[in-house]
Amino acid sequence: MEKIIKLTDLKNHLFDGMSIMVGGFMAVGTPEILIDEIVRLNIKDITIICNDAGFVDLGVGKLIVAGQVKKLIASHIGLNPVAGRLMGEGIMECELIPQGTLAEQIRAGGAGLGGLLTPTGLGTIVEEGKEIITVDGQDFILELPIRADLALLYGTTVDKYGNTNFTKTTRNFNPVMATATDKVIVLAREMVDRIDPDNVVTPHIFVDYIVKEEE
Amino acid sequence: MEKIIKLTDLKNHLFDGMSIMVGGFMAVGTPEILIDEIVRLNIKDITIICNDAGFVDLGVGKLIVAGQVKKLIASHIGLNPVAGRLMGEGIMECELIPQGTLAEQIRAGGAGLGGLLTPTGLGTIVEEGKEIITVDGQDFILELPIRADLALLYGTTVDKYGNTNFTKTTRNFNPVMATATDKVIVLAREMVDRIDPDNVVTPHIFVDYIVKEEE
Amino acid sequence: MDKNETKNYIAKRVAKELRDGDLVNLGIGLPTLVGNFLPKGIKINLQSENGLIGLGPAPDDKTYDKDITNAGGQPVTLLDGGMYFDSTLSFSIIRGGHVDITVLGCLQVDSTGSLASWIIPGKMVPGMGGAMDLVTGAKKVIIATTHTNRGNPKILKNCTLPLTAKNQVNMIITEMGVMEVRNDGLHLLEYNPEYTIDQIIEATDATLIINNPKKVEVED
Amino acid sequence: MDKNETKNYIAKRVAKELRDGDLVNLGIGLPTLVGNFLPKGIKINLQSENGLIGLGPAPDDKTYDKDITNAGGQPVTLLDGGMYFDSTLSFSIIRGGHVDITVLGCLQVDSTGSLASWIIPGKMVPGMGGAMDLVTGAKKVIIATTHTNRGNPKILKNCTLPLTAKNQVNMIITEMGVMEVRNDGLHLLEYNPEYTIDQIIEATDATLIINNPKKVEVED
Repeated sequence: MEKIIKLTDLKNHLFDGMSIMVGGFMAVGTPEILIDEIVRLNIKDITIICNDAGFVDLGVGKLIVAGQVKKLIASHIGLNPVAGRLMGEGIMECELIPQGTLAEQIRAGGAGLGGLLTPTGLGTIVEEGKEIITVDGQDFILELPIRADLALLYGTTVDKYGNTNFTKTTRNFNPVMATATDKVIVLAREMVDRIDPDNVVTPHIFVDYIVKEEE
Repeated sequence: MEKIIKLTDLKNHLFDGMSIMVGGFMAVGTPEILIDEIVRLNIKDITIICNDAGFVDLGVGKLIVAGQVKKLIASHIGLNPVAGRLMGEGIMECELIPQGTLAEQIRAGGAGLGGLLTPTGLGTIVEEGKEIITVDGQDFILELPIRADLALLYGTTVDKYGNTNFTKTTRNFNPVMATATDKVIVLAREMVDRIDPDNVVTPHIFVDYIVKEEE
Repeated sequence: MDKNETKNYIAKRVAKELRDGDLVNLGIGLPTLVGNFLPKGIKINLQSENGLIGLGPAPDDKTYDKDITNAGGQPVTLLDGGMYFDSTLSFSIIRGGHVDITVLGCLQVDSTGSLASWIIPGKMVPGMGGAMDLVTGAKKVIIATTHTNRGNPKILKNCTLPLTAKNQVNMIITEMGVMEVRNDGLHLLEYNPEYTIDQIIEATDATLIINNPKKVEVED
Repeated sequence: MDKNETKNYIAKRVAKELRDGDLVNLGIGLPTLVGNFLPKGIKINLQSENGLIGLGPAPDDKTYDKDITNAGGQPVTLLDGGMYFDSTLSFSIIRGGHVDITVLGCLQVDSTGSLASWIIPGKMVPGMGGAMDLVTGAKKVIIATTHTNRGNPKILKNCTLPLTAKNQVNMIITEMGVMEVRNDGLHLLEYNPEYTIDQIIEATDATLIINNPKKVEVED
């Protein structure tokens, strides 16, 4: 199956009201031109799942500033003042989740787990409305899996099969998000002939489509 | 801190009644000479956590045949007839766990999770005595973390810091076990100057000691 | 059909269930044969739960590598584009629904889609290995098995041995035919014309729902 | 002491808590300075929760790489022996107790070891990022902070802002001294002789248990 598509084909995989996981940490490892295309297409009422709110001009921040995000699920929004304002004004719903819990919830969504028990957030507002489960006398919060319609990732090296690696700190949430959505589209910085089978981070079976950064 | 020790130093990290996780899948990726040393030292009443029971003359099977294993936690024992016999005669306790659940329980032990919810084993004897938790109308088994005193791993390439990689299908349970024990000892097939920081599988912080296979 | 012909017949029919690009996990024994009979133009990705995708044929002297084995511990090879991973990712793939089809053998399978394949109490306790996760997680579970075991039915109303999984089997393929587990019971969709329908019913403990079954078609 | 001297004083005293080989996570701001004052002969491993161990100094023009950042999004470098990993492994390291020491700032911290650092409702809602996991998972949690905020105590009997974590802080280090959270309350272990004990008590809302505190010793 041919996985390589054009940037303009992205529209075939987008719809109003959809949920999208976006790789990256403060926009490091985020597929910027895919975000730009969604801004251009003006897809509405999106639920974004991302480590953070990016910046006003970088990462998922651009979607937030454009008013396209109905709900943001993230661990941190401090570097995008517009996100804070829209949240404060009740225009954008915002669910703040501890970073490690967010990673585990996405992992659970991709790994077929019904949830996980974490001590993180005990005794804080994070535990509100959640089931507390006691194991051997110790309390844990039951956190549930998160999945989405689409994942947009930024791969550094991608082979023709879709095997994908992420260099340095661009890796962050990209690999786990590849496992937890109905569809995965990778923006490839560079297409390569071969990735050493011992070093593949995201196996090709997770990758549905590839957009080349330089067409 | 100098992490390289001699094979004969292994005894300083062993004691009767201890629990040991051993990497490998049907003895592929198992640190054989570390097992041999434990046989030689005749450490007793060990709890072994391993994917399987190995063979009578390979992997953890050698410890089982030598009568040193009090309890085996594994997903499969079919290729070691002695294991089946000792289990049947009540001489060795044996806890059989679905392979994916075993991997997750060890992961939870290393990741500070209080447990995980899996659908695997529902409606089978695996769920006996365990808490069933219903999420959105779907049942899951609550599986608890597993930890051990010591992990014995087989690294293919190890650098002086202890960064460790496992080639091909020798990887299996080795990396996750590195996270879930009080002490980790890696048998190094080869010491290398450097592992590409993008390709390190087990970061050095998990590795306490290194034994070189060829001294 | 002799034993080998029977196995190949079953494997050939199973192979017709595979679609281009599918991620497939084949159990040890009969299911492994399925890989030999892929329909023309169909490329699948074989997973082995010990940690690889891109399972190739058994090695020869030149390609043998003791570090590459399948979940049965046998030496295998890796195809171009394949890769290795650890057990946690392997079972994220399996449990997470990323495996399109798993093909497994059985001791017993029943009309509710429950499967027994890992233990005969007091006799044989090999353990479940990865089977419970595979049967629970794969999108489609196919049991590939001889219809009977020494004349005794393996396809039962209800399994009597300890289960591998409850209500997870989608399809049963034997030398006698193709059966599908549906909400209302076990449907005989196709039959091998070497057998009469009565013979198939006779060899099956489960009640078969039979509604104009087609003849099994496999290439010789 | 001016602002910078105060920060460096605190960072120097925190640095004395680090042991050779420790895995350490330093929060943004003041805690980051701790790396500048490591005792002689001590080598630690700095983790950054966005996915690396072996955090080096800020890059110059030659070593700058836009793909290497810390958890604050700032460019950093990687030391020899360092490596990168994804967010799930990063937080397995953090939550799993593999981080020996985390040093963080605070809005408020209290005598029960509870910490507030991520939200001022209605005013500032940056989010908790990785702080909740760090404070819950690290073996030792040190709060490095100025003793007061514009004259208002930050070390309280009980935090009034929403918590980052309950009962997880082990030590509080300020320009006035070193406090340890124990079961019976907050102990003043060391004090900066530039302040009187009364001044310290005055600047602290929490009740301090004071039993022959030593003088803080840091190198100039």
